[in-house]
Amino acid sequence: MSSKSILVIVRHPPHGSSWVREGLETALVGAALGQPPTLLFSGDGVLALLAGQQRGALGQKGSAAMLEGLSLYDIEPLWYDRYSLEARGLTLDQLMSGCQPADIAGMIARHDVVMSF
Amino acid sequence: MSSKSILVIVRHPPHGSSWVREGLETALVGAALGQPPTLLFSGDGVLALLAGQQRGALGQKGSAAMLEGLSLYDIEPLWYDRYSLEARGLTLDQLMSGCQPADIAGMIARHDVVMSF
Amino acid sequence: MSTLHLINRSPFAASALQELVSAVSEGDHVLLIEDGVYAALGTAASKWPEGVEIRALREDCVSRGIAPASTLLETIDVAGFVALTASTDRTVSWF
Amino acid sequence: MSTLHLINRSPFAASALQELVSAVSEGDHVLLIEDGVYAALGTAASKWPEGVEIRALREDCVSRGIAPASTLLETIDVAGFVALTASTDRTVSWF
Amino acid sequence: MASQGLTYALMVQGAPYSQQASHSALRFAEALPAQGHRVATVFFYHDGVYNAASMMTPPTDEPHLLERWRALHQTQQCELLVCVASAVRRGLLDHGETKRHGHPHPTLEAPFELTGLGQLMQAAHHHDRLITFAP
Amino acid sequence: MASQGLTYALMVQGAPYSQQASHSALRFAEALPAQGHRVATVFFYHDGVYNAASMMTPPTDEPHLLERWRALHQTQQCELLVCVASAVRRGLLDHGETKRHGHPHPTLEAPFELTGLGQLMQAAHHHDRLITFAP
Repeated sequence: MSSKSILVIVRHPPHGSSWVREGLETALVGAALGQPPTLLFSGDGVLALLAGQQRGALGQKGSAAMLEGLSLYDIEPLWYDRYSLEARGLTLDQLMSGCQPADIAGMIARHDVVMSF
Repeated sequence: MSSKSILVIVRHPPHGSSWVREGLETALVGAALGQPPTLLFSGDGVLALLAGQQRGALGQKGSAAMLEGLSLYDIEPLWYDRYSLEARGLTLDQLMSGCQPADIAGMIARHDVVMSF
Repeated sequence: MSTLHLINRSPFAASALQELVSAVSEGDHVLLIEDGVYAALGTAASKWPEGVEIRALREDCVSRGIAPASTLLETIDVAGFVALTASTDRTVSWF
Repeated sequence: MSTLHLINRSPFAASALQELVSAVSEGDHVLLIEDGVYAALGTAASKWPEGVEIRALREDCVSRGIAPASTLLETIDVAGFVALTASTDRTVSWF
Repeated sequence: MASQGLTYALMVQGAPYSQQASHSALRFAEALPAQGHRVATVFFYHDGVYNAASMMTPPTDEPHLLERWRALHQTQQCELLVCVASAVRRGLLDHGETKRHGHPHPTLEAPFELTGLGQLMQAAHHHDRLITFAP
Repeated sequence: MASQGLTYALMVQGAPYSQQASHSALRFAEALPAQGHRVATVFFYHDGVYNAASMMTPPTDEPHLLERWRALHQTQQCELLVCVASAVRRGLLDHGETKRHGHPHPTLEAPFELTGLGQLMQAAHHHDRLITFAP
């Protein structure tokens, strides 16, 4: 099987819908198959990185807990778009640990396949 | 049965989703029961009023055809929010016939029940 | 006679909040719910018209890591949400 | 090496188009589909970066009453859409 | 004022499990009795009709939305009305529609009922409040 | 270049009848053969899993999405893969899941197949292109 580099972009906020969880599960399955995708948070997706979240109304495993476990599967760092963070008035110290800023255009160009959530 | 005045607000664009059709069907049923609701197009809902539309990919009865038949059921005029129209660079002469500008805040305040689509 | 406006969309991703702002009357109430509570973050603070009360649903703030203490808005719980629907004349949902 | 960006959200209601604009590279292609074609209306014309080709899917323009002739953009049919996915290296969907 | 309890109609337009709308509607409805109110009608429309899927089988550590709706029906004696045109199109058929269209078995069961939009308008007229929970 | 046909994987995330995503995906897939390409895998995720509801019964003057997916499977021999976790939660169960959870009858049938996300990743690696159709 040819091996391709995969980028998973999470662009929706957590809790209000299942997009974040679905993006994270997709990334985890890639890692479990031995090919950890790159995981990037952009737009409202950066809100999934806020520290201090709790289990939400959807009642699903908190996405924050899932995010903290990703490094065990070699999915690290948690890349984020710095302009999306700034536009929301947020700073890196409000995010959970393990986050790093990324250049989104360059990151897209460096991967073979991009999946959006 | 107590009779209330009902306002149906359509805020989504046509063709990409079923919201417009669902809003129109709700208004039609109200009219069939002898109590025609007021019908208001706001936000991207004003795009449903563009002249020259055709049956879309959803393959449903064109919403334009439904709109043109509303006056038969005493649902008239087709009220629209003028600021939404301007924000999209559109003018009244690009809309189908029977459209009139409305003051959305005042219209909400004058109805007992508001349904959004 | 007043209206309760509910908004559940993020102010950063959708224009629903802007549309709502142009549709409120003096004496109306606005309740941010679900992803709408992100409007409680500093940069999202809109220029609200005078005489309109804005609140955020506490449970949806807490799950999202938006501490009520850090917001500029009053937060209320679900009981407060119910009370608002009872004390106003109608509810409009923006999504 | 270039990317095809698909966008299906109205530019008036959602911020997806703005995010897309910040994520394109020179040589990329953008195709407006579904409600994304409303970006072909005059006022929605964004400041596109240099060296990016923007097109709209003709069928979705026609159903919405946006005559291809009246837009500032080139329109293509589904065959052209397929050809774009084949001639670029990857496709990113914005929604 | 409001010394007497109000009756509520809820319109639920969001699909279960992908959107928070169902959860928000249930949370709201379940909080009504404490203030003397009750939900009288829940009307499912748009993708909200999927809330009535009788074989819904969530993981055990997630809320079971179908059971919460059933419990609400029991506790507050509310109607659970599903727009028939939206439901049948999407594959949600009660016993009658199943027979009518020659399918082998129903996918929607009591206390959910397939009804027309007329019932939504009736609910809007009859009850004191209508609250919409959308995706 | 591109003298040889490409194989495509499509990810469909939009619900049928409420969003254009399914229609856009089918329109795209049906246009592939004319240029020598084919769709090899369709993966249904998020509310896209509802495309596989076996009792879908649209009015006769509307497109029957289930039949169009079946026709695509026949014409291009593509897999129609449905995320099992998303489907079972929402009440879409094949014969095996039906038995496992003690339900009376399946609501999802061949050529649709319940599979895990691993199959999505495999499709992304194996095929030449992945195109996402979202709500």
